[in-house]
Amino acid sequence: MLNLRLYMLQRITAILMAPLVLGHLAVMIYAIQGGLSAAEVLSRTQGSFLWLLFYGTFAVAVAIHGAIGLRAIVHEWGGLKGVALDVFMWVVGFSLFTLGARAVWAVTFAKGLGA
Amino acid sequence: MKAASGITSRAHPLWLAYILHRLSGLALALFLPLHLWVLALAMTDPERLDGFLNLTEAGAVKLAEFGLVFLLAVHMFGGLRLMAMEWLPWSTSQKTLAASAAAISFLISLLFFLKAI
Amino acid sequence: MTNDVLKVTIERSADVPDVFEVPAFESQTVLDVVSWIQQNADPTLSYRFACRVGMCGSCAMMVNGVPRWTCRTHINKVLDGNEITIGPLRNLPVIKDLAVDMDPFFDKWVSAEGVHHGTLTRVDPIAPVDEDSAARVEANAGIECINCSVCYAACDTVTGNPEYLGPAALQRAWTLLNDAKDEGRVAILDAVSGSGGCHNCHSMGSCTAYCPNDLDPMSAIAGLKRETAKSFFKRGR
Amino acid sequence: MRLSDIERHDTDILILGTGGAGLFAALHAQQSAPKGTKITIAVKGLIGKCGCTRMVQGGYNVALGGGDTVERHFMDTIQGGKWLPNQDMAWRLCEQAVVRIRELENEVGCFFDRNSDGSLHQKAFAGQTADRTVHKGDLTGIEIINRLMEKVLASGVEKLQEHRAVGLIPTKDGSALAGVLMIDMRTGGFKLVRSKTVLMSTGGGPTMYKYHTPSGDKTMDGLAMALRAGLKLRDMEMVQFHPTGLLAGDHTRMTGTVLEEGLRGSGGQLINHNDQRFMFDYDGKGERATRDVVSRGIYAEMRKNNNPEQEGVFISMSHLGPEFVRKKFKGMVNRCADSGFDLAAGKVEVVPTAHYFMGGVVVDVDTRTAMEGLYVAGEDAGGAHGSNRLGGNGVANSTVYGGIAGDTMGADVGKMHLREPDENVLAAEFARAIYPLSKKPDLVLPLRKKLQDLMWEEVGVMRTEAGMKRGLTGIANVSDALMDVGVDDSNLAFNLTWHDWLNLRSLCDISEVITKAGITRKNSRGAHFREDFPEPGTMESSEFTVAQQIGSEVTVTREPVQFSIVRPGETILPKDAPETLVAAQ
Ligand SMILES: Cc1cc2nc3c(=O)[nH]c(=O)nc-3n(C[C@H](O)[C@H](O)[C@H](O)COP(=O)(O)OP(=O)(O)OC[C@H]3O[C@@H](n4cnc5c(N)ncnc54)[C@H](O)[C@@H]3O)c2cc1C
Ligand code: HEM
Ligand code: SF4
Ligand code: F3S
Ligand code: FES
Repeated sequence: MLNLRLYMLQRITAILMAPLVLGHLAVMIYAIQGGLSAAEVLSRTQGSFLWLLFYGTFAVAVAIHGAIGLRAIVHEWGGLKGVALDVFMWVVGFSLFTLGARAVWAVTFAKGLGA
Repeated sequence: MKAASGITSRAHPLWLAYILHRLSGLALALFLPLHLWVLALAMTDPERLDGFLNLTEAGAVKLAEFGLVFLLAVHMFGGLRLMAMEWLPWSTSQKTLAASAAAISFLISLLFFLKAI
Repeated sequence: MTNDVLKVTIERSADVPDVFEVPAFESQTVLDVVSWIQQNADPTLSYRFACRVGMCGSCAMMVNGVPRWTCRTHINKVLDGNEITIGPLRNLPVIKDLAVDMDPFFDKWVSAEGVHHGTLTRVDPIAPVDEDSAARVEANAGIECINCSVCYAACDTVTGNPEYLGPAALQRAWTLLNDAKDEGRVAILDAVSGSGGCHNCHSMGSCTAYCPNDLDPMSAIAGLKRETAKSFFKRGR
Repeated sequence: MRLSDIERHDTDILILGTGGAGLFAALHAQQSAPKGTKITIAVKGLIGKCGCTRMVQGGYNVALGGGDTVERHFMDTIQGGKWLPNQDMAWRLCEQAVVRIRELENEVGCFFDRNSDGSLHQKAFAGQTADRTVHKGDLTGIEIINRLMEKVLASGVEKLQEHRAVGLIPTKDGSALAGVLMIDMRTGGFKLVRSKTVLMSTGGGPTMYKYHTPSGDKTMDGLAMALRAGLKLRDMEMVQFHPTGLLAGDHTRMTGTVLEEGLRGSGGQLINHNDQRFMFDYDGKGERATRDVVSRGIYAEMRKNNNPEQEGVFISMSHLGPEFVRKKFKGMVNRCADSGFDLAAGKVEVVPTAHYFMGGVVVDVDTRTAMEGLYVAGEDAGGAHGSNRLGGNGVANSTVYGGIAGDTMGADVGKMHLREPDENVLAAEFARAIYPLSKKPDLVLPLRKKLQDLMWEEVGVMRTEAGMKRGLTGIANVSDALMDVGVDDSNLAFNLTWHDWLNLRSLCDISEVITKAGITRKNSRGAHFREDFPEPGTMESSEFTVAQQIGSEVTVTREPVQFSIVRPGETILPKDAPETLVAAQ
């Protein structure tokens, strides 16, 4: 159920994510030393446009990538097809994106926690 | 029994790499909403985020996190392997590539795990 | 192997396995075992074969859960103790017992543009071809496919995705794409880029692992992915 | 099952069989028939996946210059056939092969092996005076049939797969063909397909011998149908044996399958059970002699040995170096290994094996028969090869004449119309096909084995009058016994045992004709060797046999060969032409 366009989108987002994931992992490994705290996380990310870009790209990519990926699985293992399959993909993509965007916003520019 | 023979009859390295990639992708996709939800808490309820993050000290959560990082590593290297296989001019060494990708990802996650303790 | 009797389970269509005791012989293929049952024990057993030497690709079946050409599979190679289970090929509709309808496989072969596109005719001289050229080597790699459907049965993507053209058809498309005599480049790339096209392949490699002729459809499909990706950037589709 | 259950179906051009002949006919008919002509293909197996064209290994004979000429190809064919071929047919074969090979490469998309300069690679089979055989490795047939199959599958012709033709149904006056009765093997139901023109290209197949090479679906159905329809069959005594068939016991279908000619050509040795080479006792060329000579050498050696435990002889390659053998004959080495034999380093037991049938329906050079609306091409048609077919001429013959048949039917179909079948013949053919369903079920296989042993012993590589007479009696016994063997009729869908029965029916009928024709030919030519008449007779007065069933009796007569192009002792090659262009090995 993948045509060339979906395939390319999945690969492009994957390539995009690879360095981001590595970066994320590195930060995690670094951060986890000495335990995690909200303040610690947020102090790093709050107000940083770069982090917004970093995690924002990630959120967009993962939404596209995950949606297409789940689409394949749901088709092959779940037998979903036709319009239902497309609807599924869009719903997943949209939800992933909303969740992601919310989270990224939360850790960067959302108000409520003074630095 | 049937499922078991269904797997054993397919169990060659590339198929295992495929199933690993798929299951890790699936698990990531299922975990991601959770992960994002937790992060979003930062906006609405920072205390709960802290409470949650404190949990990371507990062994079980650590293990779960190790698993997630492992998943991410496995999936990423599996995906890179796949794209290398598809797009780089063909070499017959894909099986070794698959194996080494899995090994590297395992190593990385192990590193993470060791550091975390 | 010192068994004189083989315990053979035949998985007939409606999940009713039949068990037969078949005398063991020194040179005996899976096809011989199936034939023995039909000729001596159960005359109603249906299966298909033609050439009996691995050239026609009509005798493939699932042997202990693995797709194989049965005429060239020595029984000793697949015997589990003295037992063996034989069923109809996966991923194709069963006609009766061990005989499947191969039409979907060939329909897809044709849909993948697996047919020569040429402009030369019988009045033209035969085009010289450099057999050592990279493209020809690539084309020759998959040319000995006997369309036995073993790869098609091995592929789980085919199972889950009825539209998927499958390894053999795509390999044929790749062969043609590399054939200097073929002029169907655009048609082929379009055919393998659709919703059942090469991009559905997850490179699980069962096709290559089980092809009885040691062909490598997985690599052929990778080639198609490469070419279509290139054309994606060039042509925007 | 009742007569009224027969489904009726109409078409314009009906093709039986999908070997080289059938598939080419389908393509050509499409090109030459008027627009809107309906073309239907009916075949006993799956399209392109059954029959022998697919099993062609060595290659395709065609004169493509480099010193070789159509004339030379023709002379080799006539001499190989020991002056028995129909010369006009042989000429057309050689001449059109040149067109067909271009068509295969350019239109159908085949790719044959090349020389380093990019031109087609050609080699010489035994009996040829030029490097003439075009090939794709040693799997030439797969390339030819796969490409043809694709074209035909993509062309949208009507497909009747796993439809077995069981009877030719003529019009009431018997002068023309009305249609063909077939069994839809998948359901067990009957179909009468009426057609304006019908090509029979079911490919003969001498599988009534204990050892045989052809695919399992070939059981002389076409010739048996033609015989019942009263058509003349020629050269029916001419059965070609390939010298090296695999011997692996009578419980495996691998037995009889061919070990390729190239093994002997490149130095393979034949060794008897006393570990001695013997072919030089029979011929100065040793293992490199022609198929018929080597087959007789092996057969004689086997008879000398006369030990049922030590049946065949061995082919040994190991002295050439196992590595070399493994590389050069990869396919053969693998195939032997799959059956548990080591061709590269060990030795493999072999026997002569029935390979090709030179006899067939009498046709004109356009594939027309004496019956209006019926055309015959490929191995089913007699005449082009005479008493012996050169290696590489078989697939050339089926593709050349298949194409011609397609063109001829395409041209004729406009003038023809659907005809009313003779309902009496239809009823008789139907009754014949369902006959075993009313009898008490029993095993068919033992009778087939009996026939195969009999034909091998009495009407095989070497023949005598007494032996063939014993053969006739034996065939009659098997034939009668078969009529007492029934088939369980509880489920007729894909009922192989029913088809085994029908196969054996065809084989019995044609075995009788082979034997009768063999008795009639009182000399030795090509594939037909009479121990009691070892001489070939004078070429000038060459005759071919013609068998025909009148009433229920098969009679065989002889007709003189027309030397329409060249007379024995003469040649159409230029005076100074060298004897052979093949470099001595
Ligand atoms: C192992 C082997 C190797 C050979 N190698 C060579 C070689 O190297 N060079 C060469 O020139 N020749 C070779 N030959 C000979 C060559 O294969 C044949 O001469 C030629 O292919 C015959 O073509 P055909 O179309 O007449 O018949 P086939 O290709 O045999 O086709 C016959 C078709 O008719 C169908 N059929 C049969 N009965 C019925 C029925 N009752 N109803 C409907 N359909 C029916 C069959 O299923 C099949 O599809 C070889 C033969 C064999 C067996
Ligand atoms: C970090 C870098 C990543 C890379 C390089 C990557 C790469 C890939 C590739 C190449 C595929 C295609 C597999 C195929 O067609 O068989 C794929 C599939 C998939 N990915 Fe990722 N991925 C990454 C991250 C993620 C993440 C974070 C998720 C979580 C949502 C994810 C979820 C999936 C899913 C569900 C599939 C479908 C699996 C399948 O079809 O078998 N991936 N990935
Ligand atoms: S690629 Fe191999 S397994 Fe697949 S159809 Fe061709 S020969 Fe059979
Ligand atoms: S098994 Fe199937 S998924 Fe691709 S690599 Fe082969 S076609
Ligand atoms: S019977 Fe032809 S491949 Fe097995």
